[in-house]
Amino acid sequence: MRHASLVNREVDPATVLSAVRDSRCGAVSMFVGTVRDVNEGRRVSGIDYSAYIEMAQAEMDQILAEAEERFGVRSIAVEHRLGSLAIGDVSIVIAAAHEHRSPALDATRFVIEQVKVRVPIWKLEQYDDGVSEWVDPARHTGVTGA
Amino acid sequence: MRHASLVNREVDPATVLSAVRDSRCGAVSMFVGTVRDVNEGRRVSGIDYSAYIEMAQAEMDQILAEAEERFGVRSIAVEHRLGSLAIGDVSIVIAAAHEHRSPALDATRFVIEQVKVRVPIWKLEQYDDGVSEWVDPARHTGVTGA
Amino acid sequence: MSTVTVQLFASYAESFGETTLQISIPTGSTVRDLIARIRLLPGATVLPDSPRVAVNRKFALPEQQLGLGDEIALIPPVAGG
Amino acid sequence: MSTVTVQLFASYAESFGETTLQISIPTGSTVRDLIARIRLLPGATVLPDSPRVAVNRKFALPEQQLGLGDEIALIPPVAGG
Repeated sequence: MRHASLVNREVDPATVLSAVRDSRCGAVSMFVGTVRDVNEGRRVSGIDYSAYIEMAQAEMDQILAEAEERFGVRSIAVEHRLGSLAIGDVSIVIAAAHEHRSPALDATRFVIEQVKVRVPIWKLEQYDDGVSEWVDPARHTGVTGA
Repeated sequence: MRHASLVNREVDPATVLSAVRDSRCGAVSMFVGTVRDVNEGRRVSGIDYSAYIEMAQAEMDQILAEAEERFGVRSIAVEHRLGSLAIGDVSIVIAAAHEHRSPALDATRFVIEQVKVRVPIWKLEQYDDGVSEWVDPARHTGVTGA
Repeated sequence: MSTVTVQLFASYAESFGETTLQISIPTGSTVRDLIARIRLLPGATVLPDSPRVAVNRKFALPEQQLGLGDEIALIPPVAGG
Repeated sequence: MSTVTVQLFASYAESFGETTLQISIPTGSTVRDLIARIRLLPGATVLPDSPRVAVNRKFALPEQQLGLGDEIALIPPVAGG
């Protein structure tokens, strides 16, 4: 099972987890990204996520295919939410299942790292003072975002 | 939040995930271990988990404290189920929340690796042919279990 | 000469005030040539030294030649996850 | 001499046919001394070269001295997770 999607509704980690579970697999690793209340020292009130949807879909499909190839995961999924998210809302869920723990954990890390560098998705961060700004991870100290 | 427990009921990943979520944290990493249908080439029908409960609790508490110290996670939890588990049942859930993804992922891996080597829990594996055997990870090729 | 359509997103769309640009370039132009033309437009100050360009939904190298009917987009710094 | 109670679990409990052992050892004995005594019992073939011992719910080194009232357990190879 390989499943990548961009959605305009809430992402439910439990649903994604169920989708990758498999009786052949002893290990499922999951990553859940959520909207933080503070980024780079500024109080955040919400984030608008937008994407070049067709390319983002293609890149996410490709990343999962690479993860399967590299780590031999039995099933792997990523769901990314778009639109207006509030503090605490889930923006992304990644889940990977393997017979053994190490490849499951490695695959999850691989997918989130790859998403961060090559999937065309953007964040317009809204601050408590009414200002909003496009997030550019490279402009900061490398610690922006999850 | 730091929470370690041994339970005699089903472990629900979604509940553990909710317990560690925190608006200061952009990243939650989770590991879910389940009972596989095949181990070392033999068809498994179920596993009985038992423990030296008082020490297992103390070791799990200690492992989480070490994970907090090493990775700075905001909240971290582990739940391990004991008793008779069937194929696909969840045996362990680990979840760690941090502002950023890397320490959350590192902490999860640290906890599962430590649980595997120092928490006094044992598996009596039941096979389809009616035989049962105590699992000794060191006796095999190092790939036993999740 | 031919005219290509370039999709813009996020901070780039904001800076150029458009979600697409129509750019006239000689046949056989590369991604690098296209960027050089785009730099002449108002709003181009938003572009970094080496802006990422996608052709047909894949990141393209500067020397890649553009063809008729290619789907072209300028990709601002990504921030998914 | 004093008598200590040693808890057994899993494969060890099965091999010794007991969940606890009562062992008489001289005052000042160490974990290593205790293991040497236990090796004399039927069922001890299950023990590896260096069995892990917990004293007061912590893994103990072979040279650790045992005290009155210590909670002692032999720990078979663990397989949690």
